[in-house]
Formats: sequence, C-alpha cells, structure tokens
Amino acid sequence: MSDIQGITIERDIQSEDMVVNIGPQHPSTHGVLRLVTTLNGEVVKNMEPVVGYLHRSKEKMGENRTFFQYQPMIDRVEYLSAFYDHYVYCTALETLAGLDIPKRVQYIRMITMELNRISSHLLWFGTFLLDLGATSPFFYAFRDREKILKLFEDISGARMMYNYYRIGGLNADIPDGWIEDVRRVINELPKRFAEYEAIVNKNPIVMDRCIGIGIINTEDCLKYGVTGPALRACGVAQDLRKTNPYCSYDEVDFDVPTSTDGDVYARYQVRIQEMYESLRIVHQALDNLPGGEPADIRKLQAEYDAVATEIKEAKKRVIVAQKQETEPEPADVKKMEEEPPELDKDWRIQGKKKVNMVSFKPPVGECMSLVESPRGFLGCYLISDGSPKALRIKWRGASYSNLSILPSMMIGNLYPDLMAVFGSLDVILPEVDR
Amino acid sequence: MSPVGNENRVLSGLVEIGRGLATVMSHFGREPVTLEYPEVMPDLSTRFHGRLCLLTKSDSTDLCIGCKACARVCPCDDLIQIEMHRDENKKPVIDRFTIDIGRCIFCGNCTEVCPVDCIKMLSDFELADYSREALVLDKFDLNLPGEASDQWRVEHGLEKTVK
Amino acid sequence: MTVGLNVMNPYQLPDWFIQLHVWVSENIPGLSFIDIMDPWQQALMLFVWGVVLFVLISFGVAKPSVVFMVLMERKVLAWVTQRKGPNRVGPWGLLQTIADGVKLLFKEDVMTPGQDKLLFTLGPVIFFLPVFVLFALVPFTGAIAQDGEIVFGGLLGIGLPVGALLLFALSSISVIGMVLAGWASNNKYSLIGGMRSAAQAISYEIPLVLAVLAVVLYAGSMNLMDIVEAQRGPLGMFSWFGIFLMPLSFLIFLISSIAEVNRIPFDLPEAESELVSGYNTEYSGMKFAMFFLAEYAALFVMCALTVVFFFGGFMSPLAGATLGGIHWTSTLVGTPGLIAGLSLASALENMLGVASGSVAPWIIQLEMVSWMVLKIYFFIFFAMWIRGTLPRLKPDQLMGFSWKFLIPLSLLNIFMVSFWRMWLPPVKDLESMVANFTQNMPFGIVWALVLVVGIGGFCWFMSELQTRKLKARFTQS
Amino acid sequence: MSEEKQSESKEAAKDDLPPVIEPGVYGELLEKKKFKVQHLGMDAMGVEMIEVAAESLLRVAEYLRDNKKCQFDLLVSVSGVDMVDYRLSVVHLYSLSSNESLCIKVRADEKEAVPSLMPIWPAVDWHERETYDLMGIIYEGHPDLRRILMPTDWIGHPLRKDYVENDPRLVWNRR
Repeated sequence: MSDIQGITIERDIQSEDMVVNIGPQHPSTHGVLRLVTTLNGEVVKNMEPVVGYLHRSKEKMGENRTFFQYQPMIDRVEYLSAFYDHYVYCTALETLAGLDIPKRVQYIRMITMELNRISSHLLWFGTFLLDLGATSPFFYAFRDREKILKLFEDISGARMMYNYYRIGGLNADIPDGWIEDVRRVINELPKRFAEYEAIVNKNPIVMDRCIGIGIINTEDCLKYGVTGPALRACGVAQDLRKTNPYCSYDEVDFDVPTSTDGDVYARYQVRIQEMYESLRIVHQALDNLPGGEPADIRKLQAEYDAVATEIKEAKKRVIVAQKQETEPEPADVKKMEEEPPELDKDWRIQGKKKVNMVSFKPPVGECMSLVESPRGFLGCYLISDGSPKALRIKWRGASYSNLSILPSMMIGNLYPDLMAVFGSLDVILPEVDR
Repeated sequence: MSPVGNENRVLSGLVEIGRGLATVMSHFGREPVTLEYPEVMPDLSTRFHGRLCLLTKSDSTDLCIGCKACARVCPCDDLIQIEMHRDENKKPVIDRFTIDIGRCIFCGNCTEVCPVDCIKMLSDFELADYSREALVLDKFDLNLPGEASDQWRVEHGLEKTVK
Repeated sequence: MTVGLNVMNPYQLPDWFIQLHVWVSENIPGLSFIDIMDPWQQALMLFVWGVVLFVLISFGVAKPSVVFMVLMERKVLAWVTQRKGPNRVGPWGLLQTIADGVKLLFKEDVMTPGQDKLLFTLGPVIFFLPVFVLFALVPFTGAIAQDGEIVFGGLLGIGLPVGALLLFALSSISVIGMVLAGWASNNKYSLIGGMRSAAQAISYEIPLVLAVLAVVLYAGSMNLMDIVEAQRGPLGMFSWFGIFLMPLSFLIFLISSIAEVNRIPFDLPEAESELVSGYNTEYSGMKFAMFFLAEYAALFVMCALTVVFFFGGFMSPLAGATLGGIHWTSTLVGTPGLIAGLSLASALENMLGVASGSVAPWIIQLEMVSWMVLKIYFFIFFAMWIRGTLPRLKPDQLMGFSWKFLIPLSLLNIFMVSFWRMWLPPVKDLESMVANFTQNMPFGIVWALVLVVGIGGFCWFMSELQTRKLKARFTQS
Repeated sequence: MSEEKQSESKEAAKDDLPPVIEPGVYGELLEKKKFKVQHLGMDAMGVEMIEVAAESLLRVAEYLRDNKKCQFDLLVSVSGVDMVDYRLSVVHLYSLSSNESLCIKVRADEKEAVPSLMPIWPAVDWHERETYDLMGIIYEGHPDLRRILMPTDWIGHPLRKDYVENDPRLVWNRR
C-alpha cells in the first residue's frame, strides 16, 4: 500500500534483485505457505503467494461420505476453531431439513464457540508476538489456551478435533461441574489479558513495528474480500453476530470492537478487545443457560418420570378395575386424568425427534450458511440432492480471501514487516488449502 | 482511538519497557505448568477419545452383535472389519473384529451409533508400536474383561449391567 | 627481582612465565641452549605464551562459563514462562549443555555443493577466536601488594595500558566471521543475516566506544585495571560510574553491548522469524557449536566489561568507603569480615603448614573473583530477562536508533561527563569532595544546563520526531 | 417447510409443469431494469437465488454492485457445482450496508466457459482460480487463470463428477 516508508532506493550501485522463497517450510508462515518474494535489499518489490501445499481435498471427501461420516473431517478444515466449522455445517443441514434447535443446544454452542474464539485469538496472540520476536507472551498465551482446551476436552473428549455438534443438537450434554470450570477459567482470564497488555500494548518496539504498517482501508478489504477483525480494524462494524444474528446471539449483549486505523496495531487491538467481548458473551450465556447444570435436569427428569409412572400405574389399575367391573378408586381416576409433566423442550440437547445420524437424508435444496469465525466470514455452501451424501460442499474460509491481500500490503514495505503484517492477518493455512 | 498519543516517547518507552520487564519477572516464582509426561500422567477427562475397546457382558462374553453400524459410520475406509455368523440359536457369533488403530482418527462416530453400547473409547493414548501390523487390533486386544467393562459403565454413567 | 626481569623483558611477558623459562633452560639438560636474552626466542616465547594463554582461558574460564550460561539461559527463560527447563541430564539438568556439546561434536558436518568451502570453514573460526582472546583482557581480580611488593598481579591475562582500545579493536573482528559465514553459505537468508550483522556492528560500535570514551575521560586511563581502581571512591558503591556518575553512559553502553552481541531485541542477523536462523542457517555440527559458544562468550565478555567500566569490577560495594571509622578496601578488610577472613586464613595456614600471612591475600583474591562473577552474572541474567520480554526491532529502526538517537545522545553525554569531571574530579576522601563541590560550582551549573537543556531537549525532540513519523505513516498511504 | 417444498415439487412433477417461483426483491428489481433473469426462489437460509445468462452476467453484476438498492459490495465466494449435465458457477454476494445476501448462478456453456467477474469484484481472483482448478470452469477475461490448489501438472479437475481418480497418466499413480 504505502510506498517505501520514507526510504528511497538509489540505484547508483550495480545491484540486482534477490528472489527469496519464503516457505513452504519457514518458521513464521504458520504452516506450509510459500511466498515467492523479490527483494531489493530489504524492501519487498514483488510477492506472490503459492498455496496448495496442504490441500487435502476436503470438498471431494464431502461428496463421497455420508453427512455423519463427513463430520469428523470438518474438524481438520480449520483446526484452531473447529467448533465454527461444525456449527456452519450443522446449521446448513438443519436449515435444509427444517429442524428446530432447542435453546439449551444453542446456548451451549454459543459458549463453546466463544471460548473457541478466545482460544484461537490466544494462539494468534502468541504466534504474532513470536513473529515479532517476543518469546514470553507465546508461552503465556499457550498456557491460558490450554486451560480452555481442557474445557473442550471435558465436554467433547478431544482438545482440538471436537466432533461435538450433531445435526439437530449435540453429541452429549455438558458434563457435571463443567459450568463451574468455565466460570473459574473465564474469571481468571481477564487478569491474564491484563498481563499481556502490560507486556505488549505500549511497548515502544511493538508500537514502532505495528503502528502505520500494513495499512488497508475498507475499499482494499472489499477489493480482496477481506472480512473479520481485519475489516473491523478499518472502521466497519461488520460482525455477522450483530448484523445477521444466528444461534442466540440476539439474546446476549456485546459490542463489536472497531478501530479506524486499519494498520497492524489496530488489528491487534481489535482482537484483544474481541477476547474481552467473548468473555462477556460467555458470562451471559452461562447465566442464562436453559436448564443449568445437567445434574439438575437429570434430577427433575427423574421426578417427572416418577410422576409419569404413577399416572401410568393409576391408569393400569383403573383399566383392571373396569375389566373386573368394580368401582375404580376415585384417587386413581383423578390421577389418570392428569397430564404427565414434561421437561421443558428448551432444555433438551437434541431436537424433539432425534435425528438418525446414520440414515440422515436432507431434502433436496441448497443452502449457504455464514458465521463470523475468529478470522472472518466462514461459509459452507451445501447442495443436497436428497441422497445421504452431499452433491457439493464448498467451504468458504476467511483465511483464503484474507491471504490474497498480503502481496498488495507488502509491496514497498520492508521484509521484516512481512512477519508483522502476515501475523496480523491471522491466516491459518489448512483453511486456505482445505 | 489512534494509539499515537502526545506523551514523551522516550520516557514512556523506558517506563513501558520497565513495566514489561516487571510483568515478566512477576512470573518468576510461579508454579510451573509443565507436566513431565512419563512421570506425571495427564489428567484426562472421562470422555477422552482414546483407544477403542469392546465392552463385554459381566461374564466376559461378547456383547457385540455384529450389526456393522460402526463400520458404516466410520469416516476411514475399511478401518473396522467385522465378520460374524449366527449359531443354531440364531445368536450372533463374532468371528473377526479388527480395528486398524494406526489409521483411526479417534472421532468417536462408532461409539455413538452402537445399538448395544459395546464399542467405546478408553482414555488410553499410548498406542505406539514397532510395526504397522501390530496396530491392527483384533477382538482379543479390543475386548475389555467383564469387570473392567462394568467399571467403565459405572464411570460413564451407563449403570445397567449387561448380563 | 622484578626490576631485573623487566629490563630484559621488552614484550612485557608475565614474570612467572619468564621464571619458568629460565628454570627450564637451567634445569633441563636438553634445553640448555635456550637464551632468554635472544630477541627471536623472546618472540617465540610470546607466541607460546599466547597459545598457552588462549588454551588456559578458553578451557579454564570461557568454556565453563559458556556451558553454564547456556543452561542458565534456558532455565531463566523457562522460569519466567512458568516452565521447568532442562532437568533430565544430571542433577537439575546441569550436564545438559555438555550433552548438547557432545551431540554437536558427533554430528555430521553438512556442506552443500554451492558453498565456498574455505570461507565457510573460516567463518566460525574468525568469529570464535577474537571473542576468546577478549577474555584475556578482562581483569577478574586486582593486584595484591604485601609490604610494598606485588605478590600477585591479579587474575588478568594481559594488562595493557591501552586495554580498552584493544578490546574494541578485537571485538569488531568477529563481525567479519559473520559476514563470511553469511556469504559463503550460498543461502539467501544467511546472506541477508550477514549483511545485517555488518551494518549492525558498524552502527553500534560507535555509541559503544563513545560511551566508554566518557568512562576513559573520567578515569583518565585506558588501562582496565586503572578504570576499576578509579571507581574506588569515598562513597563506596556510589562512586561507581554506572550508578551515580554516568548512568546515561551506562544505559548507552548496555543497549549497544546487547546490540553488539546480537541478542534480542537486536538479534537481527539471526532473526528466526524472518531469516530462519540468519547467518548460521547452513551450519551444523561443530561449526555451529563454535558460533553458539562464541555468541555466549561474547555476552559474557560484554557483561564483564559492563561491570569493569561501570560497576566497579572486582570491588566490593564497600570498597573505598569509610564506614564505622574503618577505611574499607574490600568487604573482608573491615572488622567483622576481617576477623572471619583472618581466622579462616590462619586456620588454612595451619592446615597447609605454610608461613603465616601467606593465605590471607588469596582469600581476598577469592573474594574479588566472587564479586566480579556475581556482578557479571547479574548482567547476564538481565540480558536473559530482556530476551524474555522484548520483541525484535526492524533493521531500519535499528540503524535509526543508533545513528539518530544513541550517537547524538552519547556525544551529549561526553559533554556532560567532561563538565562533571571538572566539577567533581575523582578524589579518595569525602572532605575534598565536598570542597570541590562548592569551589567548582560554575562547572556544576554548566553540567546541569547540559543535563536539563541538552538531554531534556534532545529527548523531547526525538519523541516529537518519532510521533510525527508514526503519524506520517497514516498520511502516506 | 422442507416437506412442503418436497410435496410441492412432487405435485409439480405430476402436473408436468415447472413450479411457479415468486421473484424475490432483487430479481424483481433486475427484471424491472430489463435484465434477463431466471428466478430460483429462496434457498433454505432465505437467501435469494437468481440465474443469469453468461452474456448478461457482467452487466447484472455491475448493476448489483452499484445500484443504491442493492450495493452488493462484498464477494463471499465463488463455487463451481457439477450438476452432471452441466456446470454452474455460483457466486455468493453480501452487502455491508444492508446485510443482505444474494446468490447468482451462471451456467457454463459448451466450452465450460463463463465470463470472469474480475472487473466488478477483484476479490474473485483466487476464488475463480480455485473453481477453475477444481471444477474446470474457464473464466474468460481472468488475467491469471491457472491452478492454485492442485499441482500445476495435475490432470483433470477433481471436483467434477466424471473425474478419474488415480489417473494412470499421473506419474505418482503409476508407481
């Protein structure tokens, strides 16, 4: 974007440009990305990203596996925030099949997704500062991310490959005591974030390396399809959770942090603020979680079951009495007319009728579901022809579009700025290559 | 919103570097979070997706009915292979049940569809072996003895004891 | 005895070495042709002495300290990030570095066909040698005199009158090794790293030397031993240059020395997030180990120099002060310390069966070494602490920081120090210090003016410049 | 909802008449402006779908981007769909001002070609390259149409239904 930051290159000396292959294996390409970079000294003259080293044909896999079989594969599309991929996929199928999702499911999905956003941003924070050269924040961020991953392991059985959401509900209810664990973690996190900010926020080196570097504006974002924190750092309060509320995001109160600078530092600040907002959402969702602790629900269910059994037995006794042509007891008759109490349908973790995973066939139709993943718009375009396998599954990863802006941001900047700029975009390569 | 304020950058720079140093140093005495794995086993949750196993009845006889539901929902090709026949009482007899644990992605799909709650996951994650052949677990490796199966069921809230 | 030897010792070889030589020529029959007066033989002796010194220092001081520092670095970085650090090899992981060294020694030395084999091999050697020679210049202890005669010349390899000069001359040779390594590697990352290291070394030598120039100005000598002795003042540790007299100089020296040894935040030649491993990307095995060793050795030397120039070297914090009616020359020369030290000395004398009073100087010597090592390791720890906290600069910022900020600042600093020296020349007692304070007040006023107007205005100006630069980045695009 | 749809389509099949699809907001708008647009109704998420002929695609796209009532300024994705008989290029749009989405479908002609949307939304660059790579739809007017995810010497377009897996012409499959 900017021309060479006040540095003018004089071509007095006979010199030639140097082509450097940054990647596919390089410490700060966050995976296998190759950037064919032409350098004039330390100034980037030209850059061409080469992607595809991590292409695992996830879209083709979706076409020859049933919907349930394909589900574990989704985790591997974008493994730092796999709950979002699952959500987007399940939502697409649920809307196609017209399923109602109980409130409890929606809230648990919301809690896990927001925690996942924090864990993803934490990893970004650590690696971003590692790219800048600071080592300690990386370990601090990973230490705290591990606490969140432990919560995910408790709920889904795996740290990163969750496979937890199901079409129409969840794999299992939250475990007992999980809510307390989450509260413990999210009450501790703000203190940790304050520590990060003390190390990083106003550090003169960080400021000098980040402020005014890699500036983009809204037009650039639209030109390259950039979404997410990078777009919000340009001053556009575009957040699908706010603008097109899905799940139960319309029931919680949160802000969309924005910045107007559009530089690396603005993106850093937006992400840090987003983590605080996510904590707010998790707090509210935990307070309003329909049904509360699973143990309470089980207790209530047992009580209701007891009443239902009583009614059933009263009914039986009345029928026996009628068969024997004797007078049934009035208490029994009264009991028989009672409606057996039912658990609030919002408290379920599956829809009213459990979807048979093995033989699930959505009706003919298509659907593009979009969510606001930690990196921007995450979409799943799903076309069903009524068979148990999809006709076409297309993943719209935010990183794919966000990466395409990198060359235009870098040309004219210094080579070390590449690490700051690339880190601030928070690109994750498995999502680019799928 | 612009982070470029009007403070003296030399002084504030020094102060902020000092603040960063102090924050880093405040971690000096804290308890390390490292777990030294072979000595300290990680605290795994009960739902952990570890090695697959086959629960048995309380008398250690097969619980599996050979319906092949697990093989059908498995995302990997031919990972679970089952051969069965029915004896004279029309009871299912499992001749062969193998899982190639080396290709397993531990997604847990199979555990979810099992109609008799037979194929389940343990929290055992130490699965390395010297050859690929050794990673193909057969029925003998997979079957949990009756007592262990009952214990598993108690731990995971599946209280009914299968006779 | 010493006088006689000095006459026939034009190369300033140490006494004990001459004595050894004379003893060998007199007592070993086959070597009786040795003539100490022959200048050719003395030149040869100088060479032998150099080799002996290098081997002694390299294996006696430098390598053990480097081995310990590598472990210390890993441990400190682990502790500030709530980890445990190496703890498998030996008790508390003490042998970890040795295990690593053995591993590196047995590793294959990988060379790719495109490399310039000679320069590729020469690179680490040129990087390695000067750093280890630098150890010879560091005074670890002072001389000990007994009854007006110097018993022990101090733990110091070469006591040159121009020690400080030789020091910087030697330390700037290392960078040639880095540039050679970067060039000969036939790797673009290495090349960029090598180029960066050259640019960085050139930029940061200047503020480094300018900061030391202030010290030399105040101490009035380039001999490192004299510089240490000049810090013995009536205020004890407050007479040290780094704490009270020239903190700005110390700050400049600290920053430049960290840059000089290529550590975060100035580790651009090997910036691992940009250049993979910079100039040593292609190196493996023992050649890599040489780079590795030399880097840590350079850090050790730089911290030692920080101590020598600014923190009183081997002196104890009390040295030179008059406290409780006693004039302290070290911690041990004072009532409680003396009693303890002397009783320990006499006990040792009895045990060894040597003459009374022959062990006490050695105990003081030991004390000096401990102070020196303690101070050095404090600064090493500080460098590691910095490494755990700060991110890395960009090359243009690195250059700008040196040329636009540090060099003008150090020039101002020299001004300030010269006026300070006129105002308060180094004295050994408190009374004359107080007298100087009032007598030379005009110099004090000029000093204060330079401090407030010069330094304050400069900092304000730089801050304004930086703010404008940051703001200008937005308008540019 | 979905059952209704199904039954509707079944009835339609019985009567052998195409199902009547109400035009959506944007379809209507486009029709008013005399653009040739085929309405495809809403998808399950309530996003309007229109099919546009290849020759009028660029003009429709420009209208959708620039018109005050549409302002579809953000291109979400381009996906190729293999309907066995023909190939579709599906473009999903999003408007930052109205927060609405729109889906445009273009049918590839006999030469598997559709016009590139590069002049309208430069963001399609990589998306069109990907669709070309995986589906084989040629975007005419794209300045740099080459493979992006698959290796450059790959044979065939993997997401097509007629794609030969383990093609023996590829070196690594002959091993």
